[in-house]
Amino acid sequence: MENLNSNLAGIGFSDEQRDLLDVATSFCREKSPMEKVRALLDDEAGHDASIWQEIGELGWLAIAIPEEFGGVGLGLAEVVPVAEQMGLHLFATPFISSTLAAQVLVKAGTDEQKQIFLTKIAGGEAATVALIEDSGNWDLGATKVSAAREGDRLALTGTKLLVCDAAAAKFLIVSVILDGAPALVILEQSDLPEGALRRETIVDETKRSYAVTLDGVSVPIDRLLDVDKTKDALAHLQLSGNLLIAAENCGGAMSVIQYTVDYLNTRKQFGKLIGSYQAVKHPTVSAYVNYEKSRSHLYSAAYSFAEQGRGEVATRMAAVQAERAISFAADRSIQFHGGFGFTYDCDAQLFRRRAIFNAALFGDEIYQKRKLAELLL
Amino acid sequence: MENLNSNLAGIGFSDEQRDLLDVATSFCREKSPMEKVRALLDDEAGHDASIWQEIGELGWLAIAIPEEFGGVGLGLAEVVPVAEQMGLHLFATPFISSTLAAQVLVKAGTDEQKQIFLTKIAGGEAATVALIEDSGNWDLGATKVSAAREGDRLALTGTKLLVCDAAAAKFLIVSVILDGAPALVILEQSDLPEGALRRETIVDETKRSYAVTLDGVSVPIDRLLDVDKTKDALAHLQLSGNLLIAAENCGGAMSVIQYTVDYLNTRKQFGKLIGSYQAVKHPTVSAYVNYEKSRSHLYSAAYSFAEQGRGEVATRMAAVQAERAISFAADRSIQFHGGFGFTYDCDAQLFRRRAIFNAALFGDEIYQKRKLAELLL
Amino acid sequence: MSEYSQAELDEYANDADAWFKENTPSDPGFMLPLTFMEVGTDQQFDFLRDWQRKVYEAGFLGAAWPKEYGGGGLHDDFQTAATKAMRKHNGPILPNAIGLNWTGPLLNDIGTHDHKAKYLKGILNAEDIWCQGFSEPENGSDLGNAQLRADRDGDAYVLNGSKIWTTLGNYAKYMILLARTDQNAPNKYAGLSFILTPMKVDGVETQKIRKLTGEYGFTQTFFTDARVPTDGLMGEEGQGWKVAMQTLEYERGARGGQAGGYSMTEPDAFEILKLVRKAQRDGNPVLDDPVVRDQLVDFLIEAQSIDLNNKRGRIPDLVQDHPMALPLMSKLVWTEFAREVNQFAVSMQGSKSAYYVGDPNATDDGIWTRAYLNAFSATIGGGTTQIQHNIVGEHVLGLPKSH
Amino acid sequence: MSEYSQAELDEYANDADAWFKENTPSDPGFMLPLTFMEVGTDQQFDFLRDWQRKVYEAGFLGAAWPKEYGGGGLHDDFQTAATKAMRKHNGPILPNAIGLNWTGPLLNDIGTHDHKAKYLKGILNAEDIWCQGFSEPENGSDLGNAQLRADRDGDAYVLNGSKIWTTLGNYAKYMILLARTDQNAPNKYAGLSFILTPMKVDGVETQKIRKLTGEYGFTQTFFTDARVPTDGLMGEEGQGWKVAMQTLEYERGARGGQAGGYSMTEPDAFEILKLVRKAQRDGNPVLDDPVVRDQLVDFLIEAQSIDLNNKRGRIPDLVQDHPMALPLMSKLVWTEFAREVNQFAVSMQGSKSAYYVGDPNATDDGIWTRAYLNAFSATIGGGTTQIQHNIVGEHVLGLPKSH
Repeated sequence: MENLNSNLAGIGFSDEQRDLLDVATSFCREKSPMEKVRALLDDEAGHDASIWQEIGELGWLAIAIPEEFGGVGLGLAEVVPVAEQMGLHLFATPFISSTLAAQVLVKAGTDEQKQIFLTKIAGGEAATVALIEDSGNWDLGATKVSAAREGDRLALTGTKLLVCDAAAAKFLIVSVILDGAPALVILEQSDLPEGALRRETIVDETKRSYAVTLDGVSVPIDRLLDVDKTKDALAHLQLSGNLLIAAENCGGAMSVIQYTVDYLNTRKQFGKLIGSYQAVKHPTVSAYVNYEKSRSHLYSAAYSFAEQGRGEVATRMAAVQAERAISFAADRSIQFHGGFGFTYDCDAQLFRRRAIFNAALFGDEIYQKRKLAELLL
Repeated sequence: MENLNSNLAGIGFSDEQRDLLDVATSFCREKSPMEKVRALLDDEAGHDASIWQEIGELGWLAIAIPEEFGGVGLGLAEVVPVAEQMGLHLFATPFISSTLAAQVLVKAGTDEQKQIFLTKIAGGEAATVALIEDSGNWDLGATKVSAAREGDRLALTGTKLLVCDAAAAKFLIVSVILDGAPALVILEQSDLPEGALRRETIVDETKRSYAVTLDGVSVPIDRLLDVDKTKDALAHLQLSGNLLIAAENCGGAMSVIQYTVDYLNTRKQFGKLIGSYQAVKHPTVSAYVNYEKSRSHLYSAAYSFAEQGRGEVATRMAAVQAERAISFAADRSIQFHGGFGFTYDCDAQLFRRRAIFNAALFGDEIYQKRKLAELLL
Repeated sequence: MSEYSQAELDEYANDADAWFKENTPSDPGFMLPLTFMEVGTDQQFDFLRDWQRKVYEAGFLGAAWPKEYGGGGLHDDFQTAATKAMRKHNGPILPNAIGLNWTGPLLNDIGTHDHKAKYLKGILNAEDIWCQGFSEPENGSDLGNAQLRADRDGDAYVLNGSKIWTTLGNYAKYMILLARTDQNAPNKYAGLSFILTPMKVDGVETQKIRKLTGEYGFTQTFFTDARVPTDGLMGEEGQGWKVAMQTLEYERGARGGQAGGYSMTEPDAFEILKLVRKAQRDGNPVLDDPVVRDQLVDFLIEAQSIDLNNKRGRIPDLVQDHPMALPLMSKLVWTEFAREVNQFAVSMQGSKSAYYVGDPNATDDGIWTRAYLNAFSATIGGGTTQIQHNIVGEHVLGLPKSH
Repeated sequence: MSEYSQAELDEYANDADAWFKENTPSDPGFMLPLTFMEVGTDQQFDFLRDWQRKVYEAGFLGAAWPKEYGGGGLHDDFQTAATKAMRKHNGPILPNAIGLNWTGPLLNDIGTHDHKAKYLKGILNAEDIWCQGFSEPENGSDLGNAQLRADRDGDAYVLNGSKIWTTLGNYAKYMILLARTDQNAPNKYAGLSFILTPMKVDGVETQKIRKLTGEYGFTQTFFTDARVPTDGLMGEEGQGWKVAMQTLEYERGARGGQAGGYSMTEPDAFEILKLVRKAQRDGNPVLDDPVVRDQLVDFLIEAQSIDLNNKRGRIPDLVQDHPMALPLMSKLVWTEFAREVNQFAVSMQGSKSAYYVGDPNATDDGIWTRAYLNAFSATIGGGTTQIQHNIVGEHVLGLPKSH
């Protein structure tokens, strides 16, 4: 019992979080209106390079990077409001990918790597992490992509899947097996031969992900992250990914609920606004209640993220609740839009697809709950 | 896949089932009006002895007993409509207990035992089965109550719980461990010393169950059922119990739904019949849809009961669906009756309590689903 | 319908079984739609139209429709046997759903000799594709409020307005149309008429609608001073609502008379099991996870519910208390099941659920995600799930109307 | 409320902690109710009344109410600290819930000096038990339709009619009463007045109502020409609806000012875990079953949701978009959670779930089944779950009214 008690987190909100929430709220609303989101669906890059540059200039990529490497020196707690507002507007950028790459470097980069690569991200360059493989294993250490020592170089073999923003990234951090143990290696875009990236057809058309073939890729040994810190870095990455995905999903849930409410307040059937029918109103309220719970979990996870034990419990709970919130809200939104909901033009589908895609990246609800059972019971 | 296909049952309905459904429908309606049910709640016996005699005279106890022992020679499929109608009217009698005792004898009784005891049940005498123990194990072979050979007698030790209708039963069939293996023993009421029966306080006030202390009880060896057939008899008993409980629950679900609908069609709030509010109407429809599914499963289970494999799958599915149907319907009925639903006078609670009690006897939904997973996946 | 001997029926059933075994096409090399609402390309349409004609010409479609109009003139039980054989051999769907399941039965029940002679055979052999024009952009659920005008001018109606969610609208030769013939009727229902309307006339244009799956399959139909003959009127002028309601009863299975076969493949526990048996999540076989097994059992129970409800519906003694209950709840139950089971199938793929139709790494070519998204066509179209609840509540349980 | 230093607060909090540690009664030898709605026997009532008086006299109840009327005159944070200590040491509930949580805050906000002087202290020390008279037999949810008549006669109202679901009605000295003072008002709301009504006068009778648990806890109250003083009027005559709505906001936590402590123990994930850790089902420890573990995680997440919602509600920057959302949904969320988690607890007992309160073999004396059945008092009383959905839908999301 004591064990459970000490594993359950509280909640708090820093001044820095508040400031970032304020600025992200208006910036994302302004830069990612739905017409823009729609226009980018068919765009090969999937994001607007000039806006991405603005984001770099705003310093958002630097938030959770230590000051000595050009960062602001805050933590992921302060990144959460930004990711939440981006999710709310389906704002397509390599922001989460780059932030995750930075987190890996913070945890396991050598001083020299930090100096070079963290500074790049802090300065606004995109990066990403390459983790998932054909096995679908969400345990980030269970990789089959391998690295072999060849003199002072590492030769890689295998394929990574679902590498978000790989084309936009200046460098990728790849999980591999080296000497029988998990390791992390930095690849620069120039290390990849032509054709190594294949854009994948994914359910979330607002995002871009790639299969990355690593056969024949070779990098200098100094691209290897500190092997003694790899395990911790991968654990941190699992939670960081879940936290930021939860933030995106939580924002998305609110957005699709508001979109639904707007329709329910304008569309009439049988002479009455459809929002007046309890069969439509009450499930919409349930969706909203889910969202509010999800937001409480999200900011609790942000608040406790760095704490041993509590942080993991809070983050996995936040991931579960946010996935549920956006999935249910978007599913009901499609339904309650009636015939229009069944069209490509109704935005509800964008959120439903987002939820499916996001669940694939760092473990879905079923996975998180199994982890929680291990932690709590 | 073939395996699954061959395990899924069909449905059919015999003329005998139809005739029994007809007569049971009117008899149960007439003999067990709600005032009678309410009056029996505080009655020590819990059922009306004269009506029980009528049931014996109707031959319902004889339905599934072979003709050579005074029975009709049909099967449990034909008992199902009777149990369903009894459930519909919360008709309190030792009918199910007696039928289950008869089934055990049919499966594992010696010729002599059948001649004596089956004939008694066919003639209208009540009997029961004593199975459950403090461990709560629903595997009927996992008993800790033991029998030891003492010359030409068996000496019993231990306590059985939740023995339904034990006070009304002329004899009880008790599962025990004998020589390290499960066995079944017939106890006559006169074998039990004073104080061996303790009436239990159970959640379903329409029913009567007893703790039966067996320490010091001794019976002649000829009360032992055929040990070679015990395993099959216990398996048959598990399914028979589930089938008849499913029938009771299915009837109960329909009853509590109709009771709810009647209220929704008379009670007004805010100037409108409360049944016109979708927040009340739609869940009531869901409850009703559950019930209809449950009835399909029930009569499929009745139809396929005797078939290896299919029979077990169909019965366990019927048990799951019926438990869900009555539980959900009664839970929502309490809620939708508003303040009145919270009173002892509202009948919804009787059905909700019934569902809880019934789930305890032969394994609840969670248990049945685990068994189904083993059978189907 | 004629008398028959069991031997005759058995022989027919055997023939059907043999024919479908022999003639059911194998994988055409492109993805076939699971329902007639998902026909998105000409390739798919042509393939299915050929298939329907073949089934008809072999004598296994419309077997119970009148012989003089192109049917088989047999007892219903023959068609039931043929459909069973089609299902057993996993035949592709029949595309002319509105004709086979709605228009045909309606014509047989209340059409004139001329109607039947003109339309029935073309429905069966898929020569004449039919579509349905009930919903309008502003009145998706509230069909009684249809505003498309049909103004009588001599022996023609002049049509102006628009219909939406027209399945196969771009392929259809005819539409069953609910139109407003009287602007001044005492109530909204009394002004409606039900008209068999040719689509290939001046002033009728269709525009494809893109579905949430990214594919096509529905159209919006625009009518601009389109002239159609008045002999397409079904029932009297002003009785369109009644006729439309009768039509919906065919759709909901509450009335019989359909030509046979099927135009949708029902959600299938077997298919899900196939997926789950091979699926890996998080590096492990899905079936190793007790929580997943438990959910799967729920779906198998529900799949059995649907199958057993259908079968019980044919045993009058077991539906005496509420004879219309099972047919009226059928659509509600299976459409929601389809949505839920496909959603479950998506989640069973673990990280692979990120992929969509077209990616080489997508499980089963991405059909599960597509099927989940497509499932909304059925929970929304033909009366939303919410409206189905009203129907069961009011028409079966006798609860008061909600509006 | 006065200024204070952190040191003062810390000292008070330490005192409270020490006091509750020392004075929280141990097992009284009979079952204590979990909520003030479940007080079923005199023994329970007397015990809880004593307890409340003790807490008050120690200075840990009403700490933030005005000193001149019996309160502590301290900042709210002091009472919060005291309540926290009470919770930490699992103190029994405080029985005078209507007084402490509804009437008291209302009097402090809009009562006259005379009202406060007369009533507040008796609320705090449990000398004067309060009950609430809003619902009527024919108007359970539709409070605005209250029909109990209050006819003015000199300086008295003459009361005729009946109120129902009166918690502690048989112990109460006063009732907050919603009555109809004007039969001819332009609308149903305008005819209502809110009256502080003595219960121990001629013409007021209470009758116990038996709950679905088999126990008692509510009464119906009958008024027959009962004369009560007009100085009990709160607000103006005809403004009763507004005052009643304000009162409900205290109940829903949407307004502050409550005296402190608690009158219900909230559903508690810890308690469920205790049960589950020791429970056996089907001969095996419940916690060995992965399906049960999965469900349990759901409940723990939900319990955390409730706790975190409460905490987030106190961080203004995190509720800017919908400031009233969390308080308005709170009742909905925790009451449904209580019902579900107790239902789960029942099923966790396996065959033991057959037993009820009073059987020696009942798990934890049968409190889980009783708690499940009692949970309906909260999903029904104080505005049903269905009405709570309307409230959140209309007042937070701005959806149109349903009726």
